[in-house]
Parts: sequence; C-alpha cells; structure tokens
Amino acid sequence: MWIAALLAVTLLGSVGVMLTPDRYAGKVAAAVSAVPALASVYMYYVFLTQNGGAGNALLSPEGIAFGQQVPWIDLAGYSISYYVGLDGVSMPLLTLTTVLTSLAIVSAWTPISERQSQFYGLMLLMEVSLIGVFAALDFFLWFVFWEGVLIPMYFLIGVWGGPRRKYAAIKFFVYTNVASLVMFAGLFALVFNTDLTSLALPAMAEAFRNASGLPEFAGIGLATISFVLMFVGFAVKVPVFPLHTWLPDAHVEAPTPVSVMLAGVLLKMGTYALLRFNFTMLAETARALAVPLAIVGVVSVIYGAMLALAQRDLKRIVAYSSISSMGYVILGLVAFTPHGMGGATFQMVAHGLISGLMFMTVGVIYNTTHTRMVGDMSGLADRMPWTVGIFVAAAFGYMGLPLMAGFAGEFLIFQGAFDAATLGSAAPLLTSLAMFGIVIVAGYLLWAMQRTLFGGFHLETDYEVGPAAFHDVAPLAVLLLLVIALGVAPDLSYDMIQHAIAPLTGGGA
Amino acid sequence: MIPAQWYLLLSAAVFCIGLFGILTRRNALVFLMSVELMLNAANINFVAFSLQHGNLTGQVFSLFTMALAAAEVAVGVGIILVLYRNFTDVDVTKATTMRW
Amino acid sequence: MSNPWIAIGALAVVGLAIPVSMMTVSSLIRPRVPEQGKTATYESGEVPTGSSQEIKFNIQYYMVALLFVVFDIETVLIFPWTVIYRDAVGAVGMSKILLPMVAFIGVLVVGLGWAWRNGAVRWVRSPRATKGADTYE
Amino acid sequence: MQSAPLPETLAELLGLDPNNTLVMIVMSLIGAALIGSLMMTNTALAGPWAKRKITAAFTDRIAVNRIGPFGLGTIPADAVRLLSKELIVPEGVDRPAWDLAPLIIASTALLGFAVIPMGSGLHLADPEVGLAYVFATASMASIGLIMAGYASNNKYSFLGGLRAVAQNIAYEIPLILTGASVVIFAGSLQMSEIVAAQTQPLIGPLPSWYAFVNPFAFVLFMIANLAEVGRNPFDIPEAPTEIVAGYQTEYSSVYFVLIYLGEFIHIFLGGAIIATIFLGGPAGPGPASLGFIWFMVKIWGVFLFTQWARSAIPRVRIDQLIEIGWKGMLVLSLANLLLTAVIVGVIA
Amino acid sequence: MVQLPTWAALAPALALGVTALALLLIDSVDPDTTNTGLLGGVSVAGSLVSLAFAVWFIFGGTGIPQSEGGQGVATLFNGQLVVDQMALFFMIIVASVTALVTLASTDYVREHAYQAEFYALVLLSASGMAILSAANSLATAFVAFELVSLPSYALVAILKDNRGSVEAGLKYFLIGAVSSAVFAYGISLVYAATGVLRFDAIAAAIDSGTVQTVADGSIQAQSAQVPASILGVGILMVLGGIAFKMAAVPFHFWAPEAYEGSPAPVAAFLSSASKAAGFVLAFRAFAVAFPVGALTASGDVISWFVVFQILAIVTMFVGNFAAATQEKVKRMMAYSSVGHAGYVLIGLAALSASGDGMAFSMSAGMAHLLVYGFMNTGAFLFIALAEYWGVGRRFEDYNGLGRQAPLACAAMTIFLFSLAGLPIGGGFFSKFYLFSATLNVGAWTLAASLVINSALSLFYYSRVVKAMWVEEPTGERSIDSYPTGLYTAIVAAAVVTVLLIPGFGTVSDLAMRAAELL
Repeated sequence: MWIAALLAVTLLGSVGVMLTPDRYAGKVAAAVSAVPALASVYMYYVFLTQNGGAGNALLSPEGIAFGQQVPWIDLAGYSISYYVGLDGVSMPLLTLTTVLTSLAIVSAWTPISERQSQFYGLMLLMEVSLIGVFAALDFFLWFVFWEGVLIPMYFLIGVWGGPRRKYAAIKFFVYTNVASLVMFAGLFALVFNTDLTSLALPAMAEAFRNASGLPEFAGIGLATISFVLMFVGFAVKVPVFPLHTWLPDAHVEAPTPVSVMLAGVLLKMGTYALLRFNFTMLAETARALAVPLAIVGVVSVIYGAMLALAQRDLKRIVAYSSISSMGYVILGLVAFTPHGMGGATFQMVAHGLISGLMFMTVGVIYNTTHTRMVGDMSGLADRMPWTVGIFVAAAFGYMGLPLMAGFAGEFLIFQGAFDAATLGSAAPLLTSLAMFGIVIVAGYLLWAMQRTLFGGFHLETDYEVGPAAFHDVAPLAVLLLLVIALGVAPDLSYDMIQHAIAPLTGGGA
Repeated sequence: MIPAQWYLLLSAAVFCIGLFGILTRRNALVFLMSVELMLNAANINFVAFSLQHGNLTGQVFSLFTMALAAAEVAVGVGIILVLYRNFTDVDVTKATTMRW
Repeated sequence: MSNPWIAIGALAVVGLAIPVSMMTVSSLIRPRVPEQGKTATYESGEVPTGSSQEIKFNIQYYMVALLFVVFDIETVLIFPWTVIYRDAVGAVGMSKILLPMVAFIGVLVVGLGWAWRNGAVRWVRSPRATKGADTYE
Repeated sequence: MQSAPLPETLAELLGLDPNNTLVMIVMSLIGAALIGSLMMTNTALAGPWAKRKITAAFTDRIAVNRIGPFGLGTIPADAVRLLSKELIVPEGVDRPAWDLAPLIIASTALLGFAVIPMGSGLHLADPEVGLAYVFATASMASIGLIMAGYASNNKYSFLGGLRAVAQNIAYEIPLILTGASVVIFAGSLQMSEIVAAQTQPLIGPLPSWYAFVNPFAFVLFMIANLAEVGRNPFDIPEAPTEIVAGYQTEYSSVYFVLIYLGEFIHIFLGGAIIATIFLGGPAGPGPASLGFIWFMVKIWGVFLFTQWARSAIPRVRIDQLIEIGWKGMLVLSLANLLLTAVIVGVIA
Repeated sequence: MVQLPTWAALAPALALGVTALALLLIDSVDPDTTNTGLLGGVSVAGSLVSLAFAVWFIFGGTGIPQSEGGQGVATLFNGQLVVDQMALFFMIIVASVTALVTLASTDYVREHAYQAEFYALVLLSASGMAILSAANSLATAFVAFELVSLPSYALVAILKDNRGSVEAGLKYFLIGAVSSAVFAYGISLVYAATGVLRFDAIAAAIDSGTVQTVADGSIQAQSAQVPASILGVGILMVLGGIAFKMAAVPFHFWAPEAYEGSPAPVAAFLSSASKAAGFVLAFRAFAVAFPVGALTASGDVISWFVVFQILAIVTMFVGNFAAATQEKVKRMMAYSSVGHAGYVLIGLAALSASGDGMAFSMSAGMAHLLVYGFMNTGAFLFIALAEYWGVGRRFEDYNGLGRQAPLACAAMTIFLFSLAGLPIGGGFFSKFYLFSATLNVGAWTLAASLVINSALSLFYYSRVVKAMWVEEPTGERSIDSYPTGLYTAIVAAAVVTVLLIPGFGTVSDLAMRAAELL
C-alpha cells in the first residue's frame, strides 16, 4: 500500500509539474519530491525499528515488508501480478533514490533555465520508475519500470545536455536497450525451460535455483549461457569494463542533476539487478564463475582508476572513478561471504551518496566558474569556502577515509573478498589489486584538488567569482551529513542488509 | 458432358491471358480489361463446376463476381478519369511523382 | 427436347448470312467512281475541320454510363429473385422473401437519390454552364 | 399450347430422327431460314412502303403510289436502287469497325426472334432463359450504334452514337425491370411458360394478358420500348434537324440498307417481345393454328404505334431524355417491381 | 440479458452500414452546403454505437456455448455468417479505429469539397470490415472483401486535384484489382476441388477427402474425390489475395505509395482497420477451412504454415529495414506497418505441423492487432495533424515540434515507443505475447527475427522522437490553431495505448477465448 502510494503520488506529481508554468516548476517539483522522500525515510525508520523484513525478499517470503500483490495479467500461461515489497537490500536503495531525487531537483534550480516544467516532470517520472525498479517483485512489473527509466533519461540528456548531447543520448539509449534485450533473451531462455506458472521474482528464484535437466548447447549448460547473457545485460548499466563506454559521454553531457541521478541511482540499478537475478537466482552458476567475474570487477577497478588519472575534466574524473568504485561492488558480490556481499550492497548506497555529492559539488563549481577543466582554475578555496570544504570532504570520502560511508563499504568488501571461498587461492591477489585501486583514486583526487582548490586564485572571468547560493550548498550539506552518518554508524543499514543477504551467503549475519 | 479438366484448362488460359495483359500493357484501361478477363476466368470455373458438382453455389457466386466486377470498373474508371485529368495520360507508368 | 441452342446458333448463321449475301450482291452490281471530294466527311457542305476523335464531349456521358453499369448489374441480381418469387411466397411466406429485396432496392434508391441530388443525372452540368464549385469536367 | 419447337416439327414432317444431332442442325437451319426470311419480308414491307404510307396518311399526303398496285412495287425498286448505289468510304473511317457496325446492327436484331413463340408451331427454340436471352440480343444493337458513330470519323455520327448509347442504357434498366415484374407473375423466364401463363381468362372473356393484369407495367414497357427502338419522341440519336442522321450519316449503299433494315427488325423485335410477355403471344380467338395471324396482328399493331408516335409526338431534348429516364422511368419501374411483388404475394 | 433475434448479432456491422446510408441521405437533402459538424458527428456516433454493440455482445457472451453460460454462436444465412467472439473482437478493433479516424477527420477534411462522400466511404468500408470479420464462407468473404476494398480505393484518391493522392489511388486500385482477381480465381479453384464455399464444409471435404455439398444448411458428402493439387493452388491464391489486404510481402508494394499519397486519416484507417480485416479473414479461413493438420495428413497438399513462416520473416525484415532507410515520416510509418504485418503473421506461422499452438499464436496476433490498431492509428493521426499544420513530411521538418505542441508530441512519443515495444504502451505486452507464442512451439528463427526487428524498429522510431524533442527548430513554423477533433482523437488513442498496459489482461483473455472457441 505504502509503495503504491509512493508511486501514485510521484506520478501525479510529475504530471502536475509538467502542467505548471516554468517559473514555479522547480519549487513545485521540490515540494512534490519531498513527499516520497519523507515517506520513504519514515518507511526506513519503521523498517529499521520494527525490522519488518528479516530476510531476503526473493528467498524467504517473510522477508517482504510493505508487500502488496494484485493479480494483473494472465498471459501465455504465466500469471503476472502487481507485486511489490521491500527487504534489507531494496529499502536503503529506495530511500537513497527518493532522497537523492529531491536533492537533485533542488540542485537543478540554478543550472536548468529552459523548458523547466518538462525537466522537473521528467525527473519525477524517472523517480517513479526508479522506485518501481527497487520495489517490484514481479518480473514484468520490474521490467516495465526498468525500461521506463530509460525514456525520461533519454530526454533529460538529449534535451538539456551539453554540446554533444544528441550523440550521448542516443548512445546511452541504444546501449541500454540492446542490453535489456540481451538480458531479456537470457532470462526467458530459462523461463521457457522451467515449468514456471508465475513470473513473480520469488517464484522465478525458487524455480531457477532448483532447476534441473536444463538443455545444453555445445556442452555449456543453459544456466551458464543465461547467466552470461543476463550479466552482460546488467553490466552495461553498472557499468563494467569493457561495456562502460556510454558512461563518460552520458555523464559529461548530462546536466548536473541528471548526472547526479545517473551516478547515484542508475548505476545501482545494474548492481541491484545483478544481486537480485544473477547472484540470487543463479547462485550456483555465480559461484562457479566467481573468479572470472572477480577479474572483470578488478579490471574495471584498475582500468577506471587509470582512466580517471588521465582526465583533465573534473566530471570525467568522477565518472571514471565511479566505474572503478562499481568494480568493488562486483568483487564484493562474487565473494559470497556475508561481509563481501553486505559490503557490496552497502557500497551501493554509500557510493550513491558520495558520487552524487561529488557530481553536485562539481556542478556547483561549474555553475560559478563555467569550466570543469582542472587546468583552468586554481585556488577556489578562498572564493567559495563552503563548496570547497564540502568538495574536500566528499573527495576524502571517496578515497575511503574512515568515518565516511565509503570507508565502511570498501573495507567490508576487502574483508569479505579476502577470505572468499569462491575465489579460492586467487582471493588475496585480486583483493590486493583492488586495494591498489584506492591508491590511484587517492592519487588523482588529491592531485585534482590541489590543482583546483588551493594555491592562489586564478580564473579568467569577466565577473566576480563569489560563494554559491544557499540553495546550491544546502543539498551538498545534507548529502555530506548523510555520508558521515552512514560512516559513523554503518549499522543504520548494514544490519538490514545482512538480514537480507544472509540466505544467500548461507552464513548468518 | 464435357469433362471438367477442359473447363479448367480454358479458365486457366483466360486467366493467364489476363495476367499477361497486366504484365505487358501500360494503358490503365487495358489493365482494367485484363483484370476483367481474370475475373471471368474465375466465373468459368464457378459455372462449370457448379454443373459438375450439381449445386448452385458456383452460379450464384459468379453472379456476385459479375456485380463486383462492374462496381470495380465503376470505381476504376473514375480513378482513371482523375488520373487523366492530373497527368493527361492513362499510362500507369507515367504517374511517378510521389510527393506532395 | 433437343438442345435449343442449336436452333439459336442456326438463326445466328442465317442472321449473318442474309446481310453478307446482300453485301456481296451489292458489291457485284454497284459502280465504283473514285473521285476526290466525295470521300470528305459530311459537315453540312462546309470543309471538314479537324477529326472527330479529339472533340471533347460532355462528361455526363461518363456519369450516365457509370450509373448504368452499376444499376444494370443490379438487375442481374434481381432476376433470379423474380423467378423464384412466386414459389417462395408459398414456401417461406411473403415477408421473408419480400423484405430482403425491399432492403436491397432501398439501398439502390438511396444511391440513386444521392446521385440525383448531386447532379449525376442532370444534364446541363458542363463547365461553361456552371463555372465554379464541383463541376464534373 | 406447349408446341414442340420448329426444328422438331420439321423433323417429324420429314420423318427424320429428332434425336440425331446432325438432323437437328439441318432442320434448325431450315427453320432459321424460314423465320429469318419471314422477318425480312415484314421489314421489307414495313420499311420502304408501310412507313411512308402511314406518315403520308398522317400528314394528309399521298405517297408511293406509282409502281405496282398500292405502290407495292416500290419495295423491289428501292431494294435494287439502294443496293446498286456506290459505296462511298469517307476518309479517316476506322475500318473494319466501320464495316462491322451495319452487320452487327442488322443481325443481332434478327437473333432475338429465335425464342419468340409466333404460334402455329413457328417457335424456333425455347430455352429456359428465353426472356433474358431476348433482352440481351435486343440490347446488343447499341454496340453496333456506338461502333458506327465512332468509326465514321464524323462529328454528327459521333454525337449520334453517344446519344444512342446514352438513350439505350438509360431506358434499358426500366425495360428490364418491367420485364422482371412480368416474370414475377409467370415465375419463369421460358417464353412458352410466359405465354402459357396468360391463357386462362381473367374476367369474363378477357384473357389474363399481362397488359390487362398489370397495365401500369404495360405502359412503362411501351414507353421504354419506344426509346429502345429510337422512335419519336426518343429519336434524338438520328435527329435529322440537329445532327443530320446521327450515327448513319456517313453510310451509303448496302450499309445504309443494313442499318435501315436493322432498325426496323429491331422495332419488330420490340413488338414481338411486347406481344409475347404482355399480349399473350399468339393467343387469340379461333383455333390455335391461327396463332401466327394473331401474332402478326399484334406486332404490326406495335409497329403502327411507333409510327403513330413518330408522326404525332415532338422530339424531347437530350437532357429531358436523361431526366425522364433516370428520374422518372427508373423510379417508376422499381416501384412497379415492388408493387407487383406485393400484389402477387397477396394473391398467391 | 435480453434475448435478441439472431440477425441482431450483426448489429455492429449494421450500425456502420446504416450510418453510411444516413450520411448519403443527409447529403442528398442539401448537396450544395456541407455541415461538417453534423456529418462528422453522425459518423462518430454511428461508429461508437457499433463499438458499444460489439462490446456489449462480446461481454454478453455471444459466441460462447450455452454450456459455458454464453449465448452461443449466432449463425446467420445457413452459416454464411457467424458472429462469435473472434468476429466481435475484430468488430471492436474496426469500430474503434473508425471512431478515431472519423473524429480526426472532422478537422482534416473541413475544407474539403466531398465531405459526406468521405465519411460515407469510410463507414461503408468499415461495415465491410465488420462483415468480413463475421464471414464464414468464401462467398461472403469475397463480397465483404470487395466492400472493404472499393471504397478505400476511392478514399485514397479522394483528393482528386492532388497528383500524389491520385497516383496513390491508381496504384492501390490496380494492385487491389489484380489481387481480388487472384483471390476470386483461388476461390473458384477451391470450389472446383471441394464443391463448397462454407469454411466448415471445406474443412469437412479436406478431412474426408471427398467433395461435399451443402443442402439446406447440412453438409453432405459426395462421391467424387478432392483433387489435392487444385486445392493446393487454390489455397495459395486465396492466401495471395488476403496477403494484399494485410500488406504482407510480396503484396506490400502498394502500401508505401498508398499510405504516403492518401490523406493521413485514410492512411491510418487502411493501415490499422483494413489490415485487421485482412487478418481476421486469414485467421478464420486458415483455422477453420484449411486445418493444417488435416491438410498435411492428406498428403501432397502444402502445409501452409511453412509458407506463413517464410512470409512472416521476410515481411518483418523487408518492412523494418525499408523503414529504417526512409527520409519521410509517413513513408517510414507505412513500411513499419508492413513490418507489423510480419509480426502478426507470426500468429499463423507459430504452430507445429500438427497445428498445435494455433489458438495461442492466433490470440497473440489478435491482441497485437488490437493494440496496434490504437497506437498506429494514433501515429498516423499525428501525421495528419502535422499535415494539417503544413509541417513538412521529412524527419527534419519535425524538428523542435515538441516545443510548439508538447501534448500531441508526447502522445506521438507514446505511440512510437509503444510500436517499438518499450513498456510505455500495450505494444510491449503484445510483442512479448507473440514472442512467447514463437517460443511455445520452439520456432527460434521467428523469435530471433522478432527480437532483431524490434531492436531495429526502436532505431527509426526514435528518430522521430529525437526530431520532435531534441533537435532545434529549423526555419520558421507558425502553429496557430489547435484543432479539437484531431487532438481529441490523438489523446484518446494515447490514453488507450497507455491504459492497455494495465488492461492487457482483459485483451489477452478475450483474444485467447476467441481463438480457443474458433
């Protein structure tokens, strides 16, 4: 019921915003988005205190909180239903979505100047789909939302983006759609080979986990084929090397609030789907393929970091570094240890907050300086102290400074990956390689900060560079507080995450 | 009584003549006539086999075919008329300006 | 009863033979005096101007012809009905046999009325007669 | 009076086997020749002689009284005169269409008589679809007319041909629909059936001829028939005062004779149809052997009617013609059809 | 529910036909002045009445056996026409498309000289489609088929001073005339082989292998044998005639020309309703009259579903690849409609040699046709709106249209993405339905080409979306009027397209039931 309300409110809100005149659109949108944000925070509180969902929504039905199921379509012998619910994995991500959306909307007040009502309406529309993605427990419902995210995103990048926005938008659109088709094919190859009668995710998980006698093609089991297809499909969203090439374009061309959503939430859709489908439904195959997957993860860690090192554009730096951060998540997931998977999930949330924060800060700086090139500016610290302060904090969070959310996530991942049975002897090597990634991150972030923020002020402008407006800085502050809060008290979400993934790792929390 | 296959051969021949006319002629009116030939080939079959099978279905159908052929001619001549007014020609290959 | 079409065919032969024989007779007895001017087409004694092939005639002829094609074919559909009508009245009752034809002719009449009102059978519709809206030329 | 068709009668007269196809073919040819020459005699009598006499009588003149008794010698004289004239082929005519047209006009009209029961056993053939057949042959003439008009390469002819077709098709439908209303009574398309259906008496001595049973249809049919045969008031295809002689302007010599004959045979065919489906065919007082006489009386009556109309009624304009045809006759004949159906339904 | 007389089951078709006659009468009353509001209103009302009847009947249980609590199949004229669930399903499609098109036309033909004729022709053609969907005999099928075709020829060429329209009309007419001749000849061959024209009787003839005859409604077997070769040729020719109506390869050549040249509402009408009419005939004929199981059993007669598989794949690829290379939006839509014909052909192609899976695949095709009816009509009506505004015909002419007409463009976006199979409209589900139908019988090639072509179609559909929203407006374009009728129709179509996501369950149930009862 709660989730239906969330969806309904946001959807109506988006329609309403589209109809409001541009002058008020921003404020109205912020007000509208505050509703789901506060609601989801309240839900989070309820979930945390009453611990409504102990367990995994897919594997142990009692793990479903705020659940609701309404029969919908009986199609081709498969019963499809409107089936939503939350567990320890989706609850934090849902909250992350709603909160980040409203903050992004506020941060859009300054940069977005034209066709505002459409912009905010699309933002809210995207929020609807994102909520749906994290809450849906029926494959079709989930897929509707999953694809539904793309359409507003396509417009948001294509219409309000930078100079090469058309190219970026089309690239993003084609990449993700082809990926969806690949995933779809892989999944339904399985569906049609198991005697499913319902497309609810729990039922699918149940059917796939003890599917037997699947056909083989060229000696490779269908499970493996489907696993690979689905992994590829989701990896595009994550993104994982070498399927990441859409990401820098999309990030650089997208306007700040959009890239906040992109980095903060859309990338998590990929890892979330990986966790839900590949690592839950096909856990056996995942364990079997752990080492190559881990290698892929580590490679994208190192590769992303390296590329980031080579960039001059702050936004590109953050974009590539988020590739490397998502590599950690893959590594954590394949570990199949409580700490590894838990850490990975935690990292999703943490990275969502931090990368959002980073992009937002870069955006604020850009709004003032109208450049993102590291070389063009220096010594911003004394002109816009607040922003710079937050930027520094966020950067340290990115490097995994203790007492920041990033630290908890990455630490847990390494801890989990180190003694991962699935990785066997390769575990230490891979983990240490991944750790090396952090060093690189620290390297380029420190370098970039040193070049841009400190030293004597220098920037060719024909206007006076001053501190950013309050409504630009406020969201940054809120985000930073959240980051710190999660860093100080990881249990705020780590507990429920552990509850959720316990059935996966076999071991208890 | 004449065996059925002769009727079949006759109708097939008429049908092919019509088809040939369609494929070779470019005058819309000749085209129309060829179509009439093809329809009447069908009529031959219908009447012949209505006699063969001893039921009236075929003959009734041939009446329908005639009526529809007539209606088709009515519409077709109308279209050919406006074609002539627009292109001052009834050559079906002349009308090749598909643009507004 | 022999096949009546034999006799009809025979009459066709005769019907052709009589005119042909007349032609032959005439061709035997008639004179031939070729002379320039005789062969000019008759235009009330004036010198013929142009050929008759490219004269433009009233489009109404087309309209009437199209109407005829449609209505004449409908009579094809009416005739079988008239033949069986009398027996059918006895067999299935009057309304069952009459009403469909009433509906059929009703549709025809609607079409005729429409054509009538839209001037398909009004003759004076030539472009010179009515300049403007919907002439048929 | 269901009499056997003429060929079989002949075969029996000559004591030959009527089931032998060859015999039948020969007999049919003889019968056809008989009928054909009969009609030619009629027209020969009507065309050069009777027509002129009648017109003269109307206009209070004296005509064709020079050659032979009552000027009957005019008939052979005219025949020789016309046949021996030079055949002028105008330039630019579209041969062979130009040559075929008179042939078609002449012979198609003759074809119709094949199914007409003329009484006294003079009934060449009696197919089940007799009426449809006779209508078909009767309307084939308009093909000849348009051919003649088109092929002559003459503006008068062209207009005449077009007018002829427009008129024929405009009045064809009322004609056929009215005929259909008769079929509703008779319940058959077979000529002998239709004739037989008119034998029993209607009221007192009056036989149930459809002319008496359904006079409305009879009037309609007479008018439509006038238009079909192109006599006043419907003679615009050859309106001499407007378009010289219409489609026959460019024809001379034997071709002219053929067209002329064709028209008259057509008139008699129309008369024959009327006589058969409205006037009880050969029926009449006296023995059945007199049937032929009665039949002749009837078709000559129709001929006289056409000639009377020719002299007595002014010509209509083309627009009036079309409007009468499409707005008057067609609607009336449709109404007549349904009316007849209702009446028959009630009495049956 | 009240028990109506049997003939009343035809009410949806009759409503359309009567409306057409009423329009002619209205025009006869005063031919010189045309009252657009009255004419359009009457037409829309008539089609809505027909729609109401169809919906009432289909939910009232017409066509469901009494044993299952339905009203039973309404059989008319010795089984020449049957009104069952399938007929009603397609009557619904036809009626709703007609309503949309006529509503939109009130603005489109406002300046037109022959409005009454336009509406009357549309409704006549629609009534033909409605009858066609109930035709249970090749005779009625042929007559209805022509009743659909003849008015549509005139409709395509109705802009008689416009070379494009006239040329389109000519080409449509010529190909249509030939295909109807082929159709008639095929029917005559089938009749020659089986001696009957009623579908069930033909099936009986094929089953028993002996010529049948229908005497006062009952089928009786004759002694003569069914010559399989003649029957095969006949079936192929019938298929050819129908393929023309569905605009399937190789009879699709007319489609791009006719759709591009004709007025956009007419194109919408043809590409949606006319296609559906062709398919209902194909479904009924090939499901009832030529059961593939019996045919393959009876030896050397072709098992036609192989033909359909080839046709489907070729049509999909030809349509989509041609569409991807177009420069004009309308032409692109025309080719895409050819491609969609390919998708629906799966309904007849995805079944096994013994005819299994027929109901499943056919219901998938029917569901897709219904969804397609709305989204495709909507897309063409948007093109009509663009023509109404004098916007050009090429992609770049649509640049920046989204700023001047956001509502209509949003609707168009929904249509296009739904056509492409994104889950923003019912198109996603119907495509998935077809997809699972192919996998159901393991027709992998079909499944693969369906997926490939959907991906490809996304590319060229998104070109229009890109032009409307992303691109900057080029040149000066002044949009001053926002025609109510067109807008209403487009928005209505868009709403239905979106509502078909939650409502698809009903549609698929209806389709499944209809196909199973067949």
